[in-house]
Amino acid sequence: MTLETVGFWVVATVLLASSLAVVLTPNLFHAVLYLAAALVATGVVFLLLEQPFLFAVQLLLYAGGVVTIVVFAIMLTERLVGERIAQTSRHVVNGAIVAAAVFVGIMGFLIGAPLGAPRPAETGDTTAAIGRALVGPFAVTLELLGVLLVVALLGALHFARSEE
Amino acid sequence: MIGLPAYLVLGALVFSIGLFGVLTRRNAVGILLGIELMLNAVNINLVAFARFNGDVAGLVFTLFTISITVAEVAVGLAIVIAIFRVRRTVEADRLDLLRG
Amino acid sequence: MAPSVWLPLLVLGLPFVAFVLLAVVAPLRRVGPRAGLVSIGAIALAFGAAVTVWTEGFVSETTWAWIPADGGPIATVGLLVDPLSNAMLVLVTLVSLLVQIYSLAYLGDERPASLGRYYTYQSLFAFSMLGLVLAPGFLQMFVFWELVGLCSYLLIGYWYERPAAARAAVKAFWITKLGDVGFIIGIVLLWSATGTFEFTDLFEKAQEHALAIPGLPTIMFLIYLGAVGKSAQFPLHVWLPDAMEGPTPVSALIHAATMVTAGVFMVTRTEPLFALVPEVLTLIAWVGAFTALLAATMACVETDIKRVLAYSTISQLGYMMAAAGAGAAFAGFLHLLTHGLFKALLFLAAGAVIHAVGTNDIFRMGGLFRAMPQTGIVFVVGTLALAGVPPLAGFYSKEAVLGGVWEAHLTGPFLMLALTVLLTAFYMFRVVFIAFFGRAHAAADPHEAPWLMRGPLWVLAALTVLVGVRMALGGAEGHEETPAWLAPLSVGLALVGFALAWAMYQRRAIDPARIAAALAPIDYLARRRYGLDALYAGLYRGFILGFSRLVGWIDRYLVDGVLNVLTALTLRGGDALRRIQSGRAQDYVYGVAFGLLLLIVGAQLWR
Amino acid sequence: MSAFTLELGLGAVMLLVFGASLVARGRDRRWIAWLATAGVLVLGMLSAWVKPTPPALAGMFVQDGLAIFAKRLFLAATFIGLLAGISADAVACGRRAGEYHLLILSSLLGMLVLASARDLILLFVAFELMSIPLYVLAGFLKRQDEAVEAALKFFLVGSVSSAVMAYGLSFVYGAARTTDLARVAQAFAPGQPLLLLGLLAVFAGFAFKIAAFPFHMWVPDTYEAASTPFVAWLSVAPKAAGFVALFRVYFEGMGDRVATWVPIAAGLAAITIVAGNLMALPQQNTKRLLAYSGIAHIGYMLVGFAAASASGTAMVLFYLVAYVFGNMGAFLVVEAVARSERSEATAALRGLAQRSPLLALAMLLFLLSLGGIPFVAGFWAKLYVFWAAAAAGLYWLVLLGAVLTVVALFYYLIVAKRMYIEPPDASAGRIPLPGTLALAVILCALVVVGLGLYPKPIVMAALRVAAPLF
Repeated sequence: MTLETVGFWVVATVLLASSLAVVLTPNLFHAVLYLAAALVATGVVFLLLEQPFLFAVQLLLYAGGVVTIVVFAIMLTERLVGERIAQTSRHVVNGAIVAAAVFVGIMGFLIGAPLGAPRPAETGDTTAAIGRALVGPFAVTLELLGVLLVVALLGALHFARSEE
Repeated sequence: MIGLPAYLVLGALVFSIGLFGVLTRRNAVGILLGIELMLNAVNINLVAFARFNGDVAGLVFTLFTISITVAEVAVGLAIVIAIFRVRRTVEADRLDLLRG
Repeated sequence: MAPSVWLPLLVLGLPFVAFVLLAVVAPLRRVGPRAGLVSIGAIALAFGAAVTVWTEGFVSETTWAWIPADGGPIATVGLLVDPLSNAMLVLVTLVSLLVQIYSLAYLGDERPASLGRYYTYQSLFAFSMLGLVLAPGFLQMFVFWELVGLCSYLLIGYWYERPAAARAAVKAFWITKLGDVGFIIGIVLLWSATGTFEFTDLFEKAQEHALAIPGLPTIMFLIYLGAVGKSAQFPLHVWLPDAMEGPTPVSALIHAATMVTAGVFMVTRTEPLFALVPEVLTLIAWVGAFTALLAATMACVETDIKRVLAYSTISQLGYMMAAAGAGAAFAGFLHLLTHGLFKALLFLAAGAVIHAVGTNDIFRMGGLFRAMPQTGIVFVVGTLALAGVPPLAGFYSKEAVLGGVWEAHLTGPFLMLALTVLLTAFYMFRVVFIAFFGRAHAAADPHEAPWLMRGPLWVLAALTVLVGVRMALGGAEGHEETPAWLAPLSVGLALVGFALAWAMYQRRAIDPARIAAALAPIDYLARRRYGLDALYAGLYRGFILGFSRLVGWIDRYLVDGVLNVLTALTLRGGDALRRIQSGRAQDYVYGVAFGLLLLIVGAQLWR
Repeated sequence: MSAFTLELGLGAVMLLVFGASLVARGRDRRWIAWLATAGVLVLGMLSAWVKPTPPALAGMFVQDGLAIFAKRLFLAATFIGLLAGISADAVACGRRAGEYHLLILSSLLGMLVLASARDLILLFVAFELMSIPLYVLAGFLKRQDEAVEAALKFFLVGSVSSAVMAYGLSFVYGAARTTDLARVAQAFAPGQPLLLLGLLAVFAGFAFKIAAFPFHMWVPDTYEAASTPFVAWLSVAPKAAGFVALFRVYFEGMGDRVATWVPIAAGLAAITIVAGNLMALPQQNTKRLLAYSGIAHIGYMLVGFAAASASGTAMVLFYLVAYVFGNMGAFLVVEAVARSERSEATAALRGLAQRSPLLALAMLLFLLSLGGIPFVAGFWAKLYVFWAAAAAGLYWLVLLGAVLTVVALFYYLIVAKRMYIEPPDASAGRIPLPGTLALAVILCALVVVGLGLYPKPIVMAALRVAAPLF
């Protein structure tokens, strides 16, 4: 068993455990923290796949950004209502059955897939390649993403603004 | 060596757990967290495929999905706050003025 | 453009111009009678043109490309002018003209605005019906077919404040639509098999035996379904009696003389195609004959004068269809024309009666012949024609139909139709005796209708007689000679029906002296057979009444019921499905999850 | 002219509107709405001169006939939607006029790019750019209970669908080893189950956008609660975009393998037609009724999609044009009536024929078009898709669709009956109709009647642009 194999199993366990915790814990605040853990674990998965740049993005943008926004939102709503917000689940069995069915459905396709090819050796600096792609063929896509982010900001502002 | 299928199964599991959260959570913020997990599974898939295919486009794709997710969450939370202001609840169960 | 093109175009265009004028120029529509004059003027001119077209015997086909596709248009619009359409043009414009004149007095009490609306619809209807008649292809025919259905819907619901009228309008539209679905599917299938909608192309192909496409019987059956709905054939006949909720002139025009015959016209028009599928033709004949008998039995127990006429219309449509099914389309078409005259006459006369006494119930009428002799005379003329008494128009056409069915060796339908001859005479004279000769009701003081209404009645009565006399003089022109025993048989059957009606309803008249004086020998015989009278009555109650009650029950609870149940199930299904729209966001997400599962499972199954 | 003319032009309009909203003062900012409308009108006219160009950006962005056809349709629909919105008081023209129009325009930008995208990443970004503003717009009246609730539902269902779609895209990318759709099509072969799985999940995302059953559930609630001019636009433009993208992803360059989609699309079409029509039956609110009937229409378009042929695609394009104008027109009439009656119930339409005959006539035309009665656009649309499906051998689907048109006519006729047969309240007078709304209704009515009488140009154009896909 190589170090990588051990690492994968550890990370996978952490990721799945914290994911389950996100959807099961009754405390909303804790759920957010578990989400942060799951996102960090995902980042570590990226590291296992030799993508340090994406690990950084995941950590900063995703785990940092998303979790901060969510915490803000929770605190804002809790301040408005003046009490702790708990969260409960509904129809847990139904949800579990449907989610499991979807998983089985996906596995049904995965099992028959020809995926035996081994991992090719890492070639060159992927970070630089990403950068080149972003300003090369994906430049227009990137610009469109910029518009999207501005528009999302505009929309979020519209809702969050309390004046009028 | 861990092969590609392991990563894909991991992704599928996270996706299903996220879906489970979306289906069962009452609190709108909780549902959002479930959606986050589902999108996270997408990223695991993309990076794994990119690495095993030796192709950079998947990594670029990951960057885009991460950014779009953040934008989506921002809008979603703003809607949750707006709904909280008028209805004083974020329990998605109780928001059923519109139906039929 | 040759007159054989522009004259028919004029016939078609005039009502359309009237419609557009009335629809767009609101001030014109709001002053009711003047709007009526616009419409009447247009249809009168169209009638003149139609008569010219008919007497000149124009024949032409003109088409313009309409819907494009790669490699030539897939559909055209145009005019197909031939003896068939020429005769229909005259009938449609004539009855429209008379009905519109008649309506001027009949609906004189309406608010001007709604009278304007009425004439707007009337013009639209005339245009649509003429367009249907002149259609050179299935697609144009279908378009106008739908338009006449729409006009019928609008006119049945003319008195919208009556819930029954609104309900009847919806029912009529919906049930005819059921047939139309078959019609359009048939048309599209025929088109995808042959690549054309044009009648001439299709007939040529039929001639060259190039139409041996698989499933042709199914296709023609689907097309026939359209006729089943429109021409009120069993089991889609249930809408027509209810359609009597509309104003009586509308019933005369649309639900007797013109629109309901569209199905017969269509089958006649496309006869070369139906000739390729004998099994469908046989079905048409059987259904037609059964419809004729069924409707006649129901007419026997109906007390609403308009509904009696409605059942009689269904019955006569059955005759026409049976003739078409027997391969004697010409006879059916002849009956269509003569029936258009005398049924319009009967409806308009019934309208005059209703106008005078204020009720549709024949048992609350009586002795009307004395109060309104002119209406009485024309009603009797119409009744005689419908009963098939020579030398009136109905006799010869019915003769031709019966002959055609006999020639085709369709014994079952023939027997049903022959029995219907008897019943027809019976139920029509039943109305005559009860309403016109029975005990007068003291409360009402009926009087003759104004001239605007009587005029059209006399015109139609005169035509009914004249056409009959013309046929009598012209002999068996145009159709094959019928067996010699047929004429005596059908007249005899009609007489039996008449006698039955007389014995049962007239015998109880309060003024037997006058009737006895007029019909002394028969009265004498009937007195001698007093015992038989009771037997007749017993037979009638036991058999005919029982049978028609049974049929009525089947009609109400099975045919109508099945349709109602279907409607209810559909509505119930809608309500049940609506419940999944629970309003909760997560349930909506379940929708997405189930959808995804559905896709996955579906793909695994079909992979 | 560059391949990006329309997109760049739209960007310029957006900048203009943005600038305008910075300098705007006061409560009435109608002029911003006028600015945006005029901008879209100019772009619409400009699009008449846009010609197909070779693919740009290494094949990611194609400006072919299909893209141009779709873009003209989006621009026309947006123009009419904005025109109708000008007459609205609070939403489109108040203090938030700038945001409102920027959101609509950015969604439009997403649609324009989506019509041209032939790269998975560009496709996804464009799809999200189209969707995210819609969530905000649905809840734009953020003080209203129903509006925010509808926005939340729309958002939750929408983002779950996006997640499913992105998950699918990841498999498509992984199995095809490329994000280039042209090469995805080549890689699509038996023995590639992951690609099939990916395309199925992507299909689910599109099915949400076009609102096929059972992905439709956000539709009625959102339509009922959001402002009507916006709903009129929402009910047509994004769906048209969704269909165009479906054609791109599932048909373009697939060759014989398109047959894979036939059973799936046919099944989805069947349940969508049945569910949409049945659920429309009991509705008392005109907007909900139109929402469900719109779902049924999506089913009919899926019938054309299931034909998986050039003619089927062309017929769906024609159906889209007929549906865009018929449906928008119907919603706008509801808006006119609702503004005067303060009610969106079908009962509010009672006696409309006597109150405002022309408005009632327009509504009747729209309903007849939606119901598929001859002489108006919808008839050809239905006839054409049925024909395409029959040509593909899907007779059972044609039969089912035809039978359910009867059900559809039933509820359309109920509305027509309310307008034409039932009497109005005694006190009710004419419906006041603002000029811009009237113009929008008239435009829709003209197109519906014009296409009904002479569908040739659009049919030919649709056939022309659909042919190269196969």
